[in-house]
Amino acid sequence: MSKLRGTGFAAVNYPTGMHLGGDPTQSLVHATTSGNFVVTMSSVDLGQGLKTILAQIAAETLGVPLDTVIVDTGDTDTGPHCTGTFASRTTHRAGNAVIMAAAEARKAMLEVAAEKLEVSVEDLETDGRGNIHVAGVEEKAISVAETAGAAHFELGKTISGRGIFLKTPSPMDPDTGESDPDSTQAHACTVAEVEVDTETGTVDVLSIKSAYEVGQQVNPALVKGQIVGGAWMGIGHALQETTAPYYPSIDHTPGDFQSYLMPGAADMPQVECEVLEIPSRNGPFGAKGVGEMVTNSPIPAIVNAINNALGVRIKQIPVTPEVILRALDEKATQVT
Amino acid sequence: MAEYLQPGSVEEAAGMIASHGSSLAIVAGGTSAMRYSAPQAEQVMGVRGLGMNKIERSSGGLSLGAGVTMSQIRESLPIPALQDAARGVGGPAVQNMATIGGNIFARQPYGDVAVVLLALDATVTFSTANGERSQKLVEFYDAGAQADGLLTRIDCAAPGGELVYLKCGRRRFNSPTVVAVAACIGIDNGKVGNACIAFGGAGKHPMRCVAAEQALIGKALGDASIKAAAQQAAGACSPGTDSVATEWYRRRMIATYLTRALQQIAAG
Amino acid sequence: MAIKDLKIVGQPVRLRDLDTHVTGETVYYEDVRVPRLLHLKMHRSTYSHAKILNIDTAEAKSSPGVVCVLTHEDLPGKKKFNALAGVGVGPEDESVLAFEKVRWKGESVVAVIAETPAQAEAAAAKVKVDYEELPVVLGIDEALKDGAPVITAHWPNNHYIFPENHRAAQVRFGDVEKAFAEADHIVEDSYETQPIEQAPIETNGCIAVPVGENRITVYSNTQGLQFSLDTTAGILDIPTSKLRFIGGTVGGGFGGKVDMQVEPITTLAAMRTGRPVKFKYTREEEMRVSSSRSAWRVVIKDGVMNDGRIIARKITTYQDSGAYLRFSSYGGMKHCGHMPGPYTIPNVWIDSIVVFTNRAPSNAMRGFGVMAGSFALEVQMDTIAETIGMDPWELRLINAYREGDMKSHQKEVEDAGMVETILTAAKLAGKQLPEAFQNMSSFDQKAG
Amino acid sequence: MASKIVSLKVNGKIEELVVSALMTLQDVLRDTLDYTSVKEGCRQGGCGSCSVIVDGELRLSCLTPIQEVDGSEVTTLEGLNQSNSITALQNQFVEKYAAQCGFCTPGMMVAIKALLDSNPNPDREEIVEALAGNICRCTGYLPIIEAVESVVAEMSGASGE
Repeated sequence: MSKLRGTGFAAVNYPTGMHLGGDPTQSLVHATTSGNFVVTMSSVDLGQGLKTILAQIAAETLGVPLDTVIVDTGDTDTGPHCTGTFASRTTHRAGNAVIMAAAEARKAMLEVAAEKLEVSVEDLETDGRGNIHVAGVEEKAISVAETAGAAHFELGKTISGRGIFLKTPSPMDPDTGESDPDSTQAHACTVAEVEVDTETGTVDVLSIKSAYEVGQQVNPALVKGQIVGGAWMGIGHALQETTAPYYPSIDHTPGDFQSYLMPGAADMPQVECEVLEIPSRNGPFGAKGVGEMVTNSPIPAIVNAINNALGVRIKQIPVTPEVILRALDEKATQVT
Repeated sequence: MAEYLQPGSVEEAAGMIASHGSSLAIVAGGTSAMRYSAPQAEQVMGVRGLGMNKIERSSGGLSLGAGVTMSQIRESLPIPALQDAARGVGGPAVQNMATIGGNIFARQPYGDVAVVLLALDATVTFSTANGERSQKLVEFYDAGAQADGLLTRIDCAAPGGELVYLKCGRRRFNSPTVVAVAACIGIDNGKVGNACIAFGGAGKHPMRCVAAEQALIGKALGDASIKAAAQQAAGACSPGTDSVATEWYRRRMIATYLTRALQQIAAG
Repeated sequence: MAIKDLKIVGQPVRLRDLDTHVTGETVYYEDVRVPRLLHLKMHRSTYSHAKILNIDTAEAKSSPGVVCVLTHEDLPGKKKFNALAGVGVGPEDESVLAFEKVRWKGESVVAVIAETPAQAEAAAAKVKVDYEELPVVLGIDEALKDGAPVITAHWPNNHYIFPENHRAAQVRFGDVEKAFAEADHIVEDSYETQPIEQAPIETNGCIAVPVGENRITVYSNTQGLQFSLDTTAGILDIPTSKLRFIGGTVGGGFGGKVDMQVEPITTLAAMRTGRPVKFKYTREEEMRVSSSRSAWRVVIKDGVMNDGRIIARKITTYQDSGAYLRFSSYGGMKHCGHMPGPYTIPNVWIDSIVVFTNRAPSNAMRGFGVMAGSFALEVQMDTIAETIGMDPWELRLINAYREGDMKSHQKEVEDAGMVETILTAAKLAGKQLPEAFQNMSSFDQKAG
Repeated sequence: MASKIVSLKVNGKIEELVVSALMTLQDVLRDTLDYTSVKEGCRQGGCGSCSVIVDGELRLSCLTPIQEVDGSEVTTLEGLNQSNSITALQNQFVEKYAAQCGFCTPGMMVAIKALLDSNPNPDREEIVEALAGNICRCTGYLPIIEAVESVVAEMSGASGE
């Protein structure tokens, strides 16, 4: 039994936002009578945690506690437009829309508080714990709840805000391709270590180590979740996944999870990652999109590691055991 | 829409099989039948209630009810090759459901446990409308795996030598089978006295490979005989192509995995 | 607004839906309970390419439990669509329900709506379609051959036609041929990826519920609610005010839930029957019928100097779109915007070609237009390093784009971070780099 | 066509149903009894999202004919919620971000519960083998494995004291 080890790496960039722009997302924010804030959207959470990060962005902008922010999304009768959850766009687009809406609502809130406290708006700040006070004079304060109640029942004012983010469309020049296609770029570099059984062509991914540069992380735990999940999907793409094992033939197209192969829990190596934060100019608090890139860097890293281990040059995915054996066979014929 | 039949006894089940013929699907664990045969069948017969899940040991041999599950094999049978084969079938839930009887009828490349049973030269017993009928599992497959009754029992003698099972899959657990090999080798005076070699994923059914066995019998189990057996096996098998592996790769793995199994036996 | 210190952004706060995920109480579209629910199943093409001679639904209509049967003749609005028509992509080439021709095995032909899923399935199997088989085109090479059978009249040469009658989405930057002549090395290779399934554990589906005032509420697991609403209204030619889409909590997407396949026909079924209708892809449909990531072939020719500088990169990319366009031209353009990767190369030539074949249509998936490009580029980078005998880390650091560099689509690099990311990964992996490389940054002057 | 009355105990409650055709335990749990934690990801036995416990044993409800559980005791995730028997596991899932879209999570919880019932102190190898029938497309499994390891550590720590 002969096993060979190899290491490979890959460096990739990834655009944030729908290609060529023209993909708006809107947000509405309003205070309830008791000082909660409802962020109304129609953006879709695919599990990546959109509702969570929008609540964080709203709470941060409003200066109120996170648990007083309710994200109400997923209804086209009530939620304003969102182009959709794809193209690593939603944190960026929806996040910016929420900042704009929440900033407007904050301004309205502070105006009410200023009126109640009989001070100037410019002197007010929030403590993030549900209070508004005069800068440097914490006793001169009013709670957010009281402010919202007063706005509703005494002053007849709304505490609300509207937000939208649009990257205006930038069509490609048909001849040169000149365009402004994206909002920012995130970066990744993944190092993979593999062990290849040269008799069976089986590949074990021993480790995945990555650096990710994603701008300001809104929620590091969710970023890490994407990185680990993306590494797993990258391993699957590199070694197993295909709907057309004998492309371009359409025979043997898998129709179930037994024949559509993906790695199992037991096939997952440890995933180490370090995250860099180089803020983007236009992202919400400097955030960039991360959800798609995470699959892209592990794939070439693994293929490069296989090529490194075997001294072959495989140029296709998935790298099935058969692909490996045929590459080794070819190498053997070239040598003799 | 299917009618669901639940016979109260093995005899009643055999009668149902006789009267309904091929319009009847038999469901034991359900992991295969509920997908492939039951949805299209006019009648579905559930045999889980027949209690065919006993494991009996006698004079080194085994008698396994057809309803014995993969989990039972893993937990109750101290034969590592059978345990390994059962362990390779699906995940834990599937192993709690899938039966040894179902495994014998499983579509290729499934049927890992049947490969070990072939290497143990097992006998299968059917309850038919005309009473019990037994035959060697190898003969059952050679005759096209046609059942004329309800498979009730699988009997096998103690292994006639060292028994090894290896599976080539595409991931560590719950993998579809590329090929599976079971080899049972008895050494007599330094030479292979008896050899029983079986493959899964190597043809239409799990199969015995006489050509590989012949290449070993009477020879010392060493590099030369192992190489000859592997070559014979690769030539004698007729594997298919599916989404998991091609015929080319399977043929190669038949040789590789038989070599590994025999080397393991030779190493003791 | 001036933010001095972030308090909540940047914190690993709890994922909001997790509390109900772990108790099983999260409500996905099909956990919504509605009374008198009907079920839709699709009769699908059994041929990859065939002329439809006749569609006979008589037996299906009289099957037990069947309430309604829909063919292309029942479509009140468009017979063909493309979900990006609203943003100017066209022509609309995909049949909502097949008529005249089927162009892939699995194409929707007749929708059957019945009281139970099993009844709908049984009846759908009884639809009889007479076909005249046509030659099947599979694979990029076969499709682009002279005289290849034409799949759709819109595309006489089986490739998408980009604005100004271009065969490809293209980038022309500098002069690659001149640079190749000056280069010390030419490194040329071709890379291929097979189609990949998004495989969310929850398959595509929706429930359309009539709610009075001629409105329909659609509970959907789409990745874009308004997107699906607008597409549905457009196909059915009904005012958008008549539709309400509810969703937002989805059992995985990965790009696999932007097909707009289930909502229009289910909405039509609810309108016709006046009852709630559910259409959920089986796992087999999800795997074989729903869009996959397309197959890609990326051909790269690089001109490289002895010192590692890549001075020219010529890329020709083919994307197997399958039988219909869907979002493939978008993916092809996105590919142009991404290539030549995170590197500054003064001469770049890109042709990104969308090819039509008789495969199931492909569409978006995580990293659409980019994944195959990144794969090809990064394996190519290792080949370059080997060819010129340079450390692959150093090769990438030399060429990595710096802030302010000009990209091939003539936009300056902003928010650069490739150099820092590579250096961090090198450290993580224990890779020793010469000091000059360790000190590189995205704010360097680019080497050379 | 002969119909039959099937009686089973689901999450401690006796349910009587008239069944005739090839109906699965999953159909009954999800559609008749509204136990919507029982997810349907494939109906092929391939994803594990419909996992339930039948008479103490982990099973796939999508491949189980309803007639075969006549007289059985069935536990879904709703039942485990009621009995507070997996609170520690649920807390660790939240702590470790062990779900994203959450669709596979109910089946995953039930499968892990079955593992811990039969083996309260599994090592990593036993954990990953026990997860072999449950597919997660989002997380890459590592956070799930970590959550189970943490529960095991908690449990063994508690009993060790």
